[in-house]
Amino acid sequence: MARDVRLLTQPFNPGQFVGPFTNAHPGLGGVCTFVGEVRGDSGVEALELLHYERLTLPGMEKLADSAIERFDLMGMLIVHRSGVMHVGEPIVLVSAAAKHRREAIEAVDFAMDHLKSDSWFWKREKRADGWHWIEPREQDHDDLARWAQ
Amino acid sequence: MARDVRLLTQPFNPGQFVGPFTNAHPGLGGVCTFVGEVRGDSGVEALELLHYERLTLPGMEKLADSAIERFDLMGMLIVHRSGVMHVGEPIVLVSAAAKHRREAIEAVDFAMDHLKSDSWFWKREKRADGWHWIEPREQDHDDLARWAQ
Amino acid sequence: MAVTLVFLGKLADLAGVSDKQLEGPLDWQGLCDELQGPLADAVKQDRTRIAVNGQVLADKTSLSAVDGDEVALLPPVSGG
Amino acid sequence: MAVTLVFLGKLADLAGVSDKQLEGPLDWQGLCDELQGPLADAVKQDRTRIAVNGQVLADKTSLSAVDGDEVALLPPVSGG
Repeated sequence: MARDVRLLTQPFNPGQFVGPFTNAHPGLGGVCTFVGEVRGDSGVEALELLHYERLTLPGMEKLADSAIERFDLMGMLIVHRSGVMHVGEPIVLVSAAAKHRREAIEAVDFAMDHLKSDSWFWKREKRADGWHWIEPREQDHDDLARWAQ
Repeated sequence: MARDVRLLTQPFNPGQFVGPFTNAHPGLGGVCTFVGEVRGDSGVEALELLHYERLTLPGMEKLADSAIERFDLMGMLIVHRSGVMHVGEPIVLVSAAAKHRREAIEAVDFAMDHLKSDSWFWKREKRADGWHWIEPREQDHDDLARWAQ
Repeated sequence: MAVTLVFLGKLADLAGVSDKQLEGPLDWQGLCDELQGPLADAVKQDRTRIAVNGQVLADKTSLSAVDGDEVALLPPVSGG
Repeated sequence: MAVTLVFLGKLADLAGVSDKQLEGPLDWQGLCDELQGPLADAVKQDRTRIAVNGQVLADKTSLSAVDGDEVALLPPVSGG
């Protein structure tokens, strides 16, 4: 199992994916995992991510393939939520399995930067005064630029 | 729970630590976790890590404190094995909880570089012809130099 | 059979619907004629892109869709 | 009561024991006199350090231990 990419519309428990992913790669040196959750600050009551069936999942699969090749991974797992989420719920899980730690850590950094600013999701936040569409932050574009060849 | 640092002499399951660590930090934006295991290649039958009670755990606690301060973390978890380990067993687990993803990922990178070359462990590997003491790799020192102020 | 327009993100808010059927064929000029007000302005913005059957067009003004095609109007992504 | 010498890592292999009691006081010269052969050579190497009661000495030749102290001989760490 080199690539495992999923788009979920219901809440998930990161542990239920990371354990089997790790076990599927005997002989690995390390696994790096990042889990992003809906943050509790700044008055956000809920978050909604919308996706487009024909682009979103294929785009994540291409991203995983390019990380696997670039960082010589044994495998990459990407699990991403769509739909309405509340504070504390996981939005995204990325795991990279590799022979050596630096490759695993850098692959997660790379995949997260791309997911945060270059994946086919549209986001809106619910605050006290209603729903607001979110544009990508400048910081996210700067993060992405780090990986330009 | 800002800092949770443990030195274990028996095998452990990473999931049993990461779940409670994550839950202990409500409001976080992300958790990055690295798990290093005994690699299956190169003829290694077993690995032994020796520690020195009066230095090893206090050294890891200081490392966690310095990562928490440097990367503005909500919390850091370090679990490290000592004793004899076999292929596929976890050696080390580092988790960082932060408001933002880059801080969490960089804190894990920082902590792993320090644990790999600047922590109070002595390592030997068992191969077909017996036990061999291991010196730090040049690469580990190069990795560490990245964090010099 | 028709061309299906799909509105993503805030374009769905502006359109008031998430998709809409139009009679083909449909090109860029035909699309602009079809849309009005803030929705037309948003679609014409540089950063709004168009995909036909899941293929993102390098140049949206080259749009050339026929009955049965799905034409997605994609505002700037906000990321995951 | 005595000074306890603790041998870490490969120094324990060279010493044949993991620790040893010596009568205090113990300074660097006394320690060197006590150790022989490859063990003495390894302890004298630049990268071998000494800790007294868990405090690593900046200069191991300043060693000054008395009865009840634990003196640890620390070869280069290999990391976790």
